[in-house]
Amino acid sequence: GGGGERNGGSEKAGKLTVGSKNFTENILLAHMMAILIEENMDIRVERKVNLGGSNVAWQALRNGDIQMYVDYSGTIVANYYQEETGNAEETLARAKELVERDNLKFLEPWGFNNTYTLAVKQDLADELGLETYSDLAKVSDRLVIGCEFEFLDRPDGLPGLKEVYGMTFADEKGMDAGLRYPSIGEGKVDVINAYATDGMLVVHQLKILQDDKSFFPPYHGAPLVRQDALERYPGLEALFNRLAGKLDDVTMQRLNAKVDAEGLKEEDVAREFLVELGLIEG
Amino acid sequence: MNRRSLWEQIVQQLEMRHAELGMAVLQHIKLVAVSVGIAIVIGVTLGIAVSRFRRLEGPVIGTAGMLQTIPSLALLGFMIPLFGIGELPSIIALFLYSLLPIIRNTHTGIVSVDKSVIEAASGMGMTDTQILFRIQLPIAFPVIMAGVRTSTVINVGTATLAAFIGAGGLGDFIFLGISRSMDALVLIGAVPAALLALLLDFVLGRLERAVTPKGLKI
Amino acid sequence: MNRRSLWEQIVQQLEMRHAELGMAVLQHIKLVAVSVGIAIVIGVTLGIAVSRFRRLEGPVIGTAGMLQTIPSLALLGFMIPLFGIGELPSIIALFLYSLLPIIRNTHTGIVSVDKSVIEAASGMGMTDTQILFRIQLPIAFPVIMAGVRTSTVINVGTATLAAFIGAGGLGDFIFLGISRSMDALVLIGAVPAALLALLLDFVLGRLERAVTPKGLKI
Amino acid sequence: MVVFDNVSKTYKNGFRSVKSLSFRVQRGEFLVLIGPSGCGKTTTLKMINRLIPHTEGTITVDGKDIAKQNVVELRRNIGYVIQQIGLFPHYTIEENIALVPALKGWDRKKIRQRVEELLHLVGLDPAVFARRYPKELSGGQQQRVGVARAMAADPELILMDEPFGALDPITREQLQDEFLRLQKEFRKTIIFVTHDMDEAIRMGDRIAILKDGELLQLDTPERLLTNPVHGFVEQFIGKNRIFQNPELLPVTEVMRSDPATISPHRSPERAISHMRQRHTDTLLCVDEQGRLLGIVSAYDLQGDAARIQSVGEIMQPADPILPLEATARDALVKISESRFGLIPVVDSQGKLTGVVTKGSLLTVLAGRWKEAEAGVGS
Amino acid sequence: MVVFDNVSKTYKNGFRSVKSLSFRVQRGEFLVLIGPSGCGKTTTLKMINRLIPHTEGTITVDGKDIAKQNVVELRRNIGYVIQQIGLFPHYTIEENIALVPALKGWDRKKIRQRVEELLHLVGLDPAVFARRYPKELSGGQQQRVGVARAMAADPELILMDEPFGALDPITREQLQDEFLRLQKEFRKTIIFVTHDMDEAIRMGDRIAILKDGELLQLDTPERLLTNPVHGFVEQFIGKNRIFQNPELLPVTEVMRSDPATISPHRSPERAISHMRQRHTDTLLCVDEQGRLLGIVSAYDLQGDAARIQSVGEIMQPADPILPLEATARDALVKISESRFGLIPVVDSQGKLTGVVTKGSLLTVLAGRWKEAEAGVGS
Ligand SMILES: Nc1ncnc2c1ncn2[C@@H]1O[C@H](COP(=O)(O)OP(=O)(O)OP(=O)(O)O)[C@@H](O)[C@H]1O
Ligand SMILES: Nc1ncnc2c1ncn2[C@@H]1O[C@H](COP(=O)(O)OP(=O)(O)OP(=O)(O)O)[C@@H](O)[C@H]1O
Ligand SMILES: [Mg+2]
Ligand SMILES: [Mg+2]
Repeated sequence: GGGGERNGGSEKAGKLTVGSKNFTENILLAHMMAILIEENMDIRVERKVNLGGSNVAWQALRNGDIQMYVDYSGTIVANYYQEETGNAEETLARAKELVERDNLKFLEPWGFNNTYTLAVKQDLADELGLETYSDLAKVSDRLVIGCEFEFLDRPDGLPGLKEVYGMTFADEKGMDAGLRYPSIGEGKVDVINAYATDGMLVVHQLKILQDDKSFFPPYHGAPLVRQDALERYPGLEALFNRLAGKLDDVTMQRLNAKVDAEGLKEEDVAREFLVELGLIEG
Repeated sequence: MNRRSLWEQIVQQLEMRHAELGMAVLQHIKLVAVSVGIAIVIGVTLGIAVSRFRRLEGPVIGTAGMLQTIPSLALLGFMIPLFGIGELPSIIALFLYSLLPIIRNTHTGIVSVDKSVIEAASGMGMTDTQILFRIQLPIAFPVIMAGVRTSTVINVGTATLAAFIGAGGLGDFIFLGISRSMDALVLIGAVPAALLALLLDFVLGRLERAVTPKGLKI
Repeated sequence: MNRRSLWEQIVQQLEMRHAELGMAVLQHIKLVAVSVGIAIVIGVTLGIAVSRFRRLEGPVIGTAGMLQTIPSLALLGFMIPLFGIGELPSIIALFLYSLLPIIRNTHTGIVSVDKSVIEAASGMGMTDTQILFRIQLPIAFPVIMAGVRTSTVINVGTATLAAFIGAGGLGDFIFLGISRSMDALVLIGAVPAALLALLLDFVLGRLERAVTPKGLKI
Repeated sequence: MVVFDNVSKTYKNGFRSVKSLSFRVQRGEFLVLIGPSGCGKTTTLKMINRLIPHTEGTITVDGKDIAKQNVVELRRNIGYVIQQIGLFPHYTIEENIALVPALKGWDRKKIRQRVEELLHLVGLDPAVFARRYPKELSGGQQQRVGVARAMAADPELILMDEPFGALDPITREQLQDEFLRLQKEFRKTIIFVTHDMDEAIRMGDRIAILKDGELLQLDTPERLLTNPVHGFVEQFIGKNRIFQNPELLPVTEVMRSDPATISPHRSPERAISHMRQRHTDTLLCVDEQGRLLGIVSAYDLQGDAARIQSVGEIMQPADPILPLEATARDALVKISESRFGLIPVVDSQGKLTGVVTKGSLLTVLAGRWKEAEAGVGS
Repeated sequence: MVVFDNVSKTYKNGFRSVKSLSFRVQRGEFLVLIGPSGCGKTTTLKMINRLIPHTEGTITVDGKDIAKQNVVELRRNIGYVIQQIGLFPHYTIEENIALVPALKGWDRKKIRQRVEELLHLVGLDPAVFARRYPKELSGGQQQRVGVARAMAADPELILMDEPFGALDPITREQLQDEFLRLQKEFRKTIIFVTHDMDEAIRMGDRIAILKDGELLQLDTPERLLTNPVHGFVEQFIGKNRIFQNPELLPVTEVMRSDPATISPHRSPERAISHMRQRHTDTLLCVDEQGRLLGIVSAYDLQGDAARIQSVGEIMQPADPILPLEATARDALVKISESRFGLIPVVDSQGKLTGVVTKGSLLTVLAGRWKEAEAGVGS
């Protein structure tokens, strides 16, 4: 980045580190944050993208190894602070409140809700006429579900689903997030848990089923930033808020798919989108 | 963030999950035992082959080494189309990861046997095979066992990765704990794994001592 | 699912990411070199200590073994509060994972040296330290090097995990590839890692041959 | 049984340790290889069982070129005692010896018997040693186990590389005796490396002397001792060897071949003047064919000279006498029994060929001793 | 320098390989340990430098109890030749020898010189062997390097365990000579294990004979040979040892102590009758104090008897003669020079104490030979 002069050097030169978790969307969003800073402020940005999971990013942030990354309201409430989640507004408010304890700030959500969902192969859905979770529950005793470990265990994951919808899968396989898609692709499992904005859904032609009883909590994504960074660089919060509400689920899915399916570089996709929005110059 | 102390959490989790934990330990042992068992057979065989035919050394040890560099997730991923998910691909992956120390130490152990002993043996008309089984392998036994024990212990650690591909074992607890930031869960998985490694190493050590002929002991 | 052939994808990714790839390779080498370097120093020292004071054998080799069982994610996770993220914790973790084969083979190599040679050496009044450095270590050198080479090769594989903790290296490519099911990305990371392992093993083999005294060669 | 034809060995560093060796060992023969340290004895031995490949020439065992034979087959029928002993450290003494018979598929009982038999043969009590490990034995005990092991499967041909080098003379002699007995009894062919000339002389049907990889002489011990073809051979045998081994020296070497003789028909006066002339006080009486009849001494003559006509009347029977094949040792042993201080030597027809006197014996023996003394400085 | 006081060694399996050994080795002394295989020689040697800890008694070196001494210190000043040779396989010959001097901090040039010197001493050409590795040497060559290595740093006390066991007689004798020379010149204390009695006799100031871990006799070679205190010692020495080593037999053992003598003042007639009486043809002339004056022979007498008054007039000077300290070997060598076939033996005052004749020599030598022969069967 070299847009320092554009701001007339009003900011004292410094350094910020942007982190991300290890999935496409989070990496894309990290690049967006980084590019925004680079193009608008006289700050050197270091990218520590692709950290090994929520936990690593979360700890790195609190340590000060990174100053910001994008996290999700539900994750903050349920995972980091292990509290009950509520509806979208409640959860968001609670998340904002909670992170203040750790001298962090959860900024305005950028619009998408990367919530959990369940997906099946399109042809299986056609064959069994699956549209909703309730449809799935009826045939679930014939199906095998593959999901991340945490989904298998969290009360707001599979255990809760089984309770609310009365699902009883023939087998439940916990596995690494990255292996869910090849597993369903090769027909080794029938159902997987997915995120609503996953680009891989497009790649593998999976059908997302409807959460007809609104079981899953909301996962609205927004930058999670250290207070001290915000104080040191006062323009930062406003800069990120320019993206608030600009990224809906479909847009996010489209961007993710550019990386996952077309194999484009995360940074390029991020930059292109920011240009598209007119937030930076092309 | 910890409203309960770590110890309380561990007790709570253990109450909830002790049955699963028992299953996971058994499953872990099974994964390790089967994969190391096969690795010993194949690894020792390859080690022998390599020490017999020196030109095999590069290819065999090189391949075993390259296998080590493939990250487990990648290896497991490549295996899904071939072997699906669950135990089978896990065992195959664990087996592949266990080969190198066994092959290398078998090879080194065999070629380090005192030349005059080999000369005496071949001078009395023992075939290469007889020399191998009756002289070289027994004398190289401590070095080979060093490889096997290293391999087994590493394998207990690697076997946690079976969780990635739905084969269960102690990795389920550990990775769940990691992704949920629950140190209690991580410990519930990691401590038995460490104990298991110690136990297996101890058992192998005993076995080594029992099988090593008295004449070779220090 | 692949609209482009694997080869085309690889070419495309390489075009886009070749600069990063070069950096990643260098970073990977750095991680491996530093961690293995430290592991050789500490591991050989511990191996020596263990062969000198036999009662240390259990604790030292046991601890090194237990370290192996801690899954890298857990180990890295535990390290963040202590060392943060990035190179330092990665190198520490890689170092810890590299110890076992080096310690164990150093120990085995030293105790396998022919008794009459040791007797001659101590009979001529060499101190234990002199015997160690001038007799035992040189003669045990091939066995120790087997451990070092095993360790290095495994380390090249393990070093991919540094990606989890923001230390870069080839793991970045591999894990991105895995989470996106992009074999091209996986290969772009895995192939250089495998080649690196082969290269390091080859270099160490050359070194071993160059340093092994002519009198010990077969 | 073993034939070397122009065999050479050149090591990789260009060093030629064995040079154009040609010799032939008969079935049932005991051949000793001897020579200074580094002369190529071990190399020669190891080329026979192909532990060291020869680089030129051909070696045949039992008529078959060893280079064209299956190497295991070849070695299976050759016992081998390695110079470095090379016991298997992980096997007990018993197991070390039992190994080849077990590989040959002997049944357990037979193996057990054989092991006991061999341990007794090499002077180790099975009750004490059978279950020990090699490191629990002394150097000489280990060496003996090595010998027992080589003989375990009763091979036709045995190669032995300094097999008794670490043994004290008593144990060594016992083993040598046992070995010779066995070899003669079962007609084993043995090629035996030693650096001990006494052992070579004692054991060898023939002895090959090597130096710098070359065969200097291959001959029976007797011919080697009396007829060394080369200065080095002589030196190597040792100048005082004969003195130490009078049984190797033919009596002809210590006798005078011009004994003072007389016909029994001669007068006593004639005899006395003959004695004075010859500076002797005994004369040997012989008939016309030169056959020995008896002995006349000056003392007897002085007493009876007046009373008799011919010396035949007071002639005493010659006893002891020695045949031509006798050795200096026989002469040594018998000379003190002799009343006259001399022993006539006769051929198979009874013809007198010489006489051994104390003087002639001592002259030869002491003469060799003096040579040896002179040789020390050189 | 080295003192054993009631030293025993019991192995873990309960076997007692050395039993209550007590002896004392003087500075500058060459002590040989000898005995049958497995008698405890190596054990005894290794207890001195604490390679094997003794289980009872005390051993002192240079007045200090070795058990209380720093073990490295102790060994640094003791050279040690191990029975198994034990060369360092990863070092060249040169490096093997240079190791201890290097550890002691000698400067490079001195070490280099020392290595060359030692290689020459043990008969290996530095140009050929210095840069070879142990495995490229023959067994005997390796053994010699082991000896050179033990001597490298010029220790006061050297322990040698069968150091020449793999050497041929010529090389061995050269080394023995060099060693004796060095030892006498630099007053080294050497404890030397061998199983070769000839070597023991040749090298040892004193010889200790061990059997089953017990010390049977510790004595000078001469006393051991002439005065074995134990049947086993005698057997071990070998009955025909004396015959093979006439230099070990005092001349008094082969002389007659009642020579026929005569005063030079006596008449020739008296001399002739004395000769007849004593069955001899030579008389030794002695004065009143018994001092030897010369020799009278029957031949001389017979020619001149009429012409002279006393035998003194035709008495010949006695030459050769032997002193009392002479050995049978001297007698053997000189007897053939003697005109009269005899050698008078005189004490330091010139008094005649005996006479060696061919007969007396042969009787003794052949007598021992016959004993040996009788002994073979037993
Ligand atoms: N580790 C051991 N355990 C039990 N007995 C042993 C052990 N080592 C040696 N011995 C026994 O101790 C005795 C003495 O052994 P040592 O090596 O001193 O004999 P040696 O006199 O040197 O014999 P050699 O001339 O054959 O070398 C032998 O009978 C041997 O069997
Ligand atoms: N690998 C080798 N490379 C070069 N030269 C060698 C090698 N092995 C042996 N030699 C040389 O070959 C010669 C013959 O060796 P060999 O072992 O046959 O001697 P040897 O007659 O058995 O002697 P010894 O009585 O000392 O055992 C020696 O001079 C030795 O230095
Ligand atoms: Mg040899
Ligand atoms: Mg010994």
